Amino acid sequence: MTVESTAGRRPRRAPAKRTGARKPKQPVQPAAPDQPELVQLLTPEGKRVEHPEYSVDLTPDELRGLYRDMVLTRRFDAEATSLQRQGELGLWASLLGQEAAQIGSGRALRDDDYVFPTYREHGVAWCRGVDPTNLLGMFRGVNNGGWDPNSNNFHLYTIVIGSQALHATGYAMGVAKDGADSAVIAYFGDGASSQGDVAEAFTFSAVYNAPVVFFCQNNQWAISEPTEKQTRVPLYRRAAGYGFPGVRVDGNDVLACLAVTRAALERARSGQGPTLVEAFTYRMGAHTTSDDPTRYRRDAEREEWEAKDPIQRLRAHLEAESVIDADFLAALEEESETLGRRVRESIRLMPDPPPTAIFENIYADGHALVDEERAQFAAYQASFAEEGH
Amino acid sequence: MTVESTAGRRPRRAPAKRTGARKPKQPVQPAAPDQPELVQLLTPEGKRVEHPEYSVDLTPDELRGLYRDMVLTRRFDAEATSLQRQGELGLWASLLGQEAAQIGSGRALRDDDYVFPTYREHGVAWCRGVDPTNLLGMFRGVNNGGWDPNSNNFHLYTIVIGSQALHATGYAMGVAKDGADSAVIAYFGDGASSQGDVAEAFTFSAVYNAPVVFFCQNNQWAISEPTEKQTRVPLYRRAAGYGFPGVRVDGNDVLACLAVTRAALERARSGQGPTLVEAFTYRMGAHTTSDDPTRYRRDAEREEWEAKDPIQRLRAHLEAESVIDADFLAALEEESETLGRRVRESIRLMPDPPPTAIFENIYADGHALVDEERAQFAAYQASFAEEGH
Amino acid sequence: MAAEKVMRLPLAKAINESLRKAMEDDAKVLIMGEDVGKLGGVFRVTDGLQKDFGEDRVVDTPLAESGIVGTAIGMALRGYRPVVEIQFDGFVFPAYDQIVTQLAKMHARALGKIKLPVVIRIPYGGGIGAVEHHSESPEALFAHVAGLKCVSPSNAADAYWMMQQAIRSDDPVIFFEPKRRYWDKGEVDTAATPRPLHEAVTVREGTDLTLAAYGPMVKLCLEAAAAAAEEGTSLEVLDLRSMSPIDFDAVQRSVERTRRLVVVHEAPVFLGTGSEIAARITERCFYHLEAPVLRVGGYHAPYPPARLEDEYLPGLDRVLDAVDRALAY
Amino acid sequence: MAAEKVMRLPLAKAINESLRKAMEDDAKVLIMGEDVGKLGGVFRVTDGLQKDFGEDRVVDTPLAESGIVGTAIGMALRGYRPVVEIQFDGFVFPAYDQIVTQLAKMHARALGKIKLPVVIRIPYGGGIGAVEHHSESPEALFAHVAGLKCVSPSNAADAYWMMQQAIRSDDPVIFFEPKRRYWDKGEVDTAATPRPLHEAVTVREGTDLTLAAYGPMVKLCLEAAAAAAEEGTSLEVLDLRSMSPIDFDAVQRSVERTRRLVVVHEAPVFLGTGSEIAARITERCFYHLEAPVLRVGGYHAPYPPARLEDEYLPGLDRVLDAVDRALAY
Ligand SMILES: Cc1ncc(C[n+]2csc(CCOP(=O)(O)OP(=O)(O)O)c2C)c(N)n1
Ligand SMILES: Cc1ncc(C[n+]2csc(CCOP(=O)(O)OP(=O)(O)O)c2C)c(N)n1
Ligand SMILES: [Mg+2]
Ligand SMILES: [Mg+2]
Repeated sequence: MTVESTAGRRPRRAPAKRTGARKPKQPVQPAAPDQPELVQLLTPEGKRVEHPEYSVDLTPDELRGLYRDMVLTRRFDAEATSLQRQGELGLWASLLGQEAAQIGSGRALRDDDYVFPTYREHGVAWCRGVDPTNLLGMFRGVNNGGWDPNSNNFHLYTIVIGSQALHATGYAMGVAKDGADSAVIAYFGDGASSQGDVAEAFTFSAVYNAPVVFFCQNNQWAISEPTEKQTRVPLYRRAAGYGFPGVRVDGNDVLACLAVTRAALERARSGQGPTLVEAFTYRMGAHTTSDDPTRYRRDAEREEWEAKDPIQRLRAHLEAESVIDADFLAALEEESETLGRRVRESIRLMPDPPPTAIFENIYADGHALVDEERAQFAAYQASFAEEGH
Repeated sequence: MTVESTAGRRPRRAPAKRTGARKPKQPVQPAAPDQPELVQLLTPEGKRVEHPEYSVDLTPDELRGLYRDMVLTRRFDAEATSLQRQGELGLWASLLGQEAAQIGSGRALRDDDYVFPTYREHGVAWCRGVDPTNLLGMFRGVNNGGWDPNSNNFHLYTIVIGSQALHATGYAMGVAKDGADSAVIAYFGDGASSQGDVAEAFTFSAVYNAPVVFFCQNNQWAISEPTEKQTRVPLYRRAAGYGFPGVRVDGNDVLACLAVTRAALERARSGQGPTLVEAFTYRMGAHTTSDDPTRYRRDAEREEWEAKDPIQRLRAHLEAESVIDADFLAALEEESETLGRRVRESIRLMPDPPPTAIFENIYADGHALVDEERAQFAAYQASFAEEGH
Repeated sequence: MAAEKVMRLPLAKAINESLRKAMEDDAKVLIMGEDVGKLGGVFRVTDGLQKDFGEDRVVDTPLAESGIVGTAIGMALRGYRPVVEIQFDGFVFPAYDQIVTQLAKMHARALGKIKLPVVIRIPYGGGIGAVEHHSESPEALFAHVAGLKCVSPSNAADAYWMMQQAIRSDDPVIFFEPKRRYWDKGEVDTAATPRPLHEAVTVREGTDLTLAAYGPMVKLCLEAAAAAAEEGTSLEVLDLRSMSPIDFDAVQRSVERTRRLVVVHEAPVFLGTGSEIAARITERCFYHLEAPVLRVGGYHAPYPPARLEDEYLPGLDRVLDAVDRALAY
Repeated sequence: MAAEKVMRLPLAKAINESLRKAMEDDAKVLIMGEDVGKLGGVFRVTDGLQKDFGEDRVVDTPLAESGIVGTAIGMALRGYRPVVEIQFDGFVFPAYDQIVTQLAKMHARALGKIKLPVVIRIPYGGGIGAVEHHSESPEALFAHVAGLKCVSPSNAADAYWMMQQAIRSDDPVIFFEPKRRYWDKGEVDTAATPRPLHEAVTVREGTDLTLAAYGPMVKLCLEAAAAAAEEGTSLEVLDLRSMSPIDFDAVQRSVERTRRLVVVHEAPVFLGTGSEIAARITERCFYHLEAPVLRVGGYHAPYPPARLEDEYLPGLDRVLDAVDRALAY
C-alpha cells in the first residue's frame, strides 16, 4: 500500500552523462509470458475448452453462483473505490480484474481450510463469508484488521509483502501435526515473489511436506514495476526448484482457477505437500487509490486485458448455454444495488474507536508500562475536562 | 560457526507420548542425490573420463599445481586444527574434504575476478594469494577479518549465513555497470541455500543479468542437519526457477570443479548472467572444532566419502600418468613442513591488539560518541597507572 | 541550477534537487529502490531522475528490501555510492539484518580498509492518515547500533544540504525523511555553506526551558514555543538534526542556561532517543537541572489506526503540558 | 522428576528440565530451531528432548531464521505453543521483521481475537571467547517494540521458572539466556511457587547505592557488592529479570532508600536499557537522587574480537569505578 504525494513539475535539464555500463548481451530466457503454458477452460470469448489435466463439471446453480460472486465482488469493490473518493476511506486497494482468480480459488476451498490473504483478497473474503464491511475498517483507519480470523478461517490482511506465506506454511505444518486433512492457502502477488520470506516458505513447506497452496496472483504489476523487474522466467517455474509442482492458470478464467486450485488443495490434503499456482491476470485499476498508473503504463495494455474480462467471459458462456437469463441478471443487478447501499450505509455508521483503544489488546496478559501509560493518558484527558478545555 | 558447551548426561525417561501427527504420505521427489547428474572428469579411482559438455586440458605443470594447492591447503588446515587444540586459536572451521571444490573453483578465477567467501574457504584464499596466517586472526580472536579485501579481490569471511550472496550480486551489478568483463563468485553452503538472502540474490542477479557465479559447496551437513532438512530435491535445480542454469559437479574432483567453474565464469563475463554450481562434496571433519559430529552422524558415512578423497584421486591419476614422481612428492612434503612451521611460528608472534582498538575504524569519518568514549576509556586506563593499580 | 541560487521548495523537492546535484557531481552516485524510476517514488522524491540519468543510475529493484540493501553494499564495495530508498518506515525491517550485521560492521570488520558510503532514505513518522506500517518512527533501533549514522532534517534547506553531506560521507547514513513535512516549503540556498551534518541548531532562543526535537517534531516545538511566549514563557528550541551521533554539547550548553529540558519525538518514549538524551544530559548537567528531563513521544503501543493517530502523536497540548510539568518543579 | 524436588543444576540444564516439563504438561508445546534435535542445540539446552518427544515436537528447521519465526507464528495461530531457538544473538536479525512487524503486532491487529504464545530463546552476551556475532546483547532492540516481552534469568532457579512462565504466557516472550552463565550451578526447587515473571528481586540488600542488572551482570554486581562491602560500602543489588516490562516500582523503592543508582548491562550504553531506567527513575525520584544515575555497559562499537572482550565488557573495576563516581556526588 502506498500513500503518495502530489508532486510539482521538475524544470527541464540537459540530458545527463551516462556511465559506460555494459548492457547484458543476451538475456538467457525471455521474460514474456508463454501463452501455451496457461491452463484455460474458458476462452476470452466464453467458449468452453477442455484441458488434458484439469476439468470441472459444475451444475447450473454452481455456475450461476460463480457469476454472482464475481459480480457482487466487483460491485463491492467499486463501491469502496467511490467511498474512498468521498473521503469515507483513507485508501482502497481495488481487485478490479482479479475477480476470477479470487472467486475461482476461493470457491475451491472447504470450510475447514484456512486462508492467508494479502490486502487485496476481497473476493476471497467474500467466498469465506466475511462481511464485506468488515474489510473496510483498516482502509477507513478505524482498526488494523476488523474481523476474527477464526470465525471464517480467513486471516487478517497482511501488508508487509510476503510475510503471510510463512504464517500459512506454519499453520499448515500445524494442520499436518494435528493429523487433520484440511489445507491452507496463501495469497501473494508477483512482486512478493521476490521477498526472501516467500522463498523460505517454499523451503519450509517442501521440507515438511506441508499441506499448503501458494496462490500467486500475477497481475503483471507491483505498483509501477512490471513483472520483468521480479523475474526473467514465468513465476510458476519457481516451484520445481524447491521440489513441488507449479502451474500457471488463466487468472481471468474462473473455471480454470477453480479446477487448478481444487486439484492443488486435493494434493495438499492427500499428503502430497505444497503447490504453487500462478494465476495470470491483470490489475485493471491503480495499485491503490493513491496511485497514478498513467505515470508508468500504457493505456493500450489495459485495453488488451479488458478484452479478457473475467466476468464478461463467464457471462458469454452462461448466456450461450442458457444458464442465465434476463431475469437472473435483473435480480442480480438488484442484489448488487442492495449490497452497494448496505456498504454505503454501514460505513457511515462505522464509529471511530475511543482514544483509549490505543492501549488495548497490545498484550494478552497485560504489561506494566501499558497500564502506566493508559492511566497517565486517562488523567491527562481528564485534566481537560476539569479545565473545561 | 558455533561455540558449544560440554553438557551433562540426561537421566533416562519413559518415552513420551506422540501427537497423532499425520505423516507425509508420499514425498513427491526423492531427496537422494541423483548420481548421474554429477559432472565428473576424474573417477574416485583416479581414472580420467570425458563429459559431453565440460572439459579441461591442462599441462603437467598445471596439474602438479592443483595437486600442490590441495596438499598445502590441507596441511595448513590441519595445522590450524592443531593450533586450536593447543589453545592458540579459539575456534577453527576445517575445510577437510572440500579441497577439490575450493582449489578447482579458485584456480578457475582470473586476478580481476572478485570472491565473496563464507568462513571455510581457506583453499580459495590460498588460490587468491591471501597469506594463510591472515586467515587465523579472526579464529584467534585478534580481529574480525585480517586482510584487505581489495589486495587480492577476496572479501572478508562472512559468518551470518547467506549474507554475502547479496554482496556478490551487488558487486557484480557494479562490474556490469562499469562495463568491465570481470566475474564475481559467491561461496555458500547447503544450509545457506535456505536463507532468504540467497534467494533474493538469485532474483537480483537474474533480473540484472549480473556476472556472478553462485558456488554452493554441498558438504551434506549444516552443523548437525543433513541436506534433507534444507531441500527435497537436488540444490542445483533451484536455479532454473530463477531463470539461470544450475549444474551439479563432483566436488571431490578438482578437474571437474575447475572446468565447470571456468565455464560458469565465462558465461558471466560474456554477458549471460548468473550460474549456480553445486559442488557435491563432504565435510570430513567436525563443523568446527567446537562441534562433536559423533552425536549426529554415522562413521560409515564418513568412511564412504573417504574413498572419494579429492587428493588421493588426483594423486592416483598423476602417478598413473607419470606427471608426478617421488621427488616431486618429497619436495612437496618439505614445502608442507615449511608451511606448517611458518604458520605455527607466526601465530605465536601474532600480537593482541591494544585495547584502544575497540574504538578504531568504527566510522570512516568519525563520530562524536566514539570520540567521547575513547577519551573516557583512556582516562580510565590512565587512572590505574596513577594509582599503581 | 547554475544561475538561481535561492529557491523556495517543498522539502521533498529539496531532496529531489539534492539527489540530482549529487548525481551530476559524481557519476558513482546511484539510486535504488522500489518504484523509484518511472513513478519517481510514491512520494515523487526521485521524480524525473530516471528520465535524465537513465535506468543504470536510477534502478527500480525487485520487491525485496534485504536484497536492495545487500546489493547496495556490494555496489559500494565496487566503488559506487548507492542511495537506497525504503518505501516506508515499516518496510525497513526485512533489511534490518543487512543493515545491522553487514552495513554497520563491515568497515570495522575490515579494520578500516573498505568503506561503505551507502545512504538509506526512509520516509518516516505519522500524521498522514495512512494504513499500518506507514507511520512508524524506528530511529532508535538504528541509532543504538554502532557503525551507522542517523539524521533527520526538519526543513527544506536542511533536507537539501544534509542529503549532500550524507551522500559524501564515507559512512552509512540512515536518512530519516519526515514524510508529513514533505510538502512544507522553505528557502534553499544552494550556494550556502552548510553546517556540519551532526551539529544541532538553535532554531529559537529562549531562557526558561529547552525543547529538543528533530525531523517532524521541530515545527511542533516551534509552535509550542510561540504559544508559550504568549503566556509569557520563553522556550528555547533545538533542532538536533542527528540522532547518531547526538550533539550533546549543544544540548548541554542550552540546558546549562535554561535548566530545564523536554525532549519530543514521535517514536515511543520507552527506549526512544529521548531516554538517552535524558540519561546523558542528567549526568552532564546534574547540578544545573531544576526538573527532571521530561519526554513527550509515542506510547508503548503499535502505531494506532489513522483515526487515532492524533491522540497517539505528540501535539501542541501534550508538549505544553510537559513544559508546565517541568516548570512546576 | 516426581520424587526429587530440589536439584542442583547448571543454568542450561535447568532450562532443559523446564522445557521437558512444559512438553510433558502440554502436548501443544513444540521446540523449533537449527540443530535442536539430535545435537540438542550447540549449547545442549535441548539435549535429549527429540529422543524422548520425537521429531514432531522437537523440530530441526531449515537454516533460515525468518522462516523459523514466521512458521512458528503460523503454528501458534493453529493452537501450538512453539519455543523457538535462535542459535546465537547475532543471528536473530534475519528474523527481526517477523518478530517486530508480525509477532509483536498480530494480537493488536486482531483486536485481541488471536493470541501468539511464542517463546524465542536467544543465548546472548559475551565472555566466552567467541567469534563475531556470537556475543551480542540486542535486548534494547526488542524491548523498544510494543507487543513483545523480554526477560533474562540470572541463575538456574529463575531459568527454570521463568521458562515455565514464558511458555505459559499468551504473549510473545523473548527469552534472553545468559550464555556465559550456562555452566553456573544453582538449586532448583521444582515445587516452589515462583514470583511473577516480570517482578524484580532484591538479591542483596544495602543502603548506600543500588546496582541494577539482569542476566549475566547480576553475578558481577554481587561480586562488586562483596568487594565494596570490604571497603565499607553497602550496595543493594537488584536483579531486574525483565527488560519489558521493567519493574520500575522495585527500582524506585530501592533508590528512594539508597539515593543512588548504577545500572549495569553488557549491551552498549547508548540507547541501552540503562538509558530508559536512568530517565524514568530520575523522573520518579528526582528529589531523592544524590547523584545522577550512572550506567556501565558496552561501548558504541561493534562487539570486539575475543582478545579484547574483557576490556569491552563491564568488569569489577568498571562497576566499582561507577560506584565511586556516584558516591562522590
Ligand atoms: C516489505 C514491503 N515492502 C514494500 C511495500 C510497499 N508495497 C505495497 S504493495 C507493493 C507492491 C506489491 O506488488 P504485488 O506483490 O505484485 O501485489 P499487488 O499489489 O500487485 O497485488 C509494494 C512495493 C510493502 N507493503 N511491504
Ligand atoms: C544467520 C545464521 N544463522 C545461524 C548461524 C549458525 N551457523 C553457523 S554455520 C551453520 C551451518 C552452515 O551450514 P552450511 O551453509 O551447509 O555451511 P557449512 O558450515 O556446511 O560449510 C550455522 C547454522 C549463522 N552463522 N548465521
Ligand atoms: Mg502484482
Ligand atoms: Mg554444509
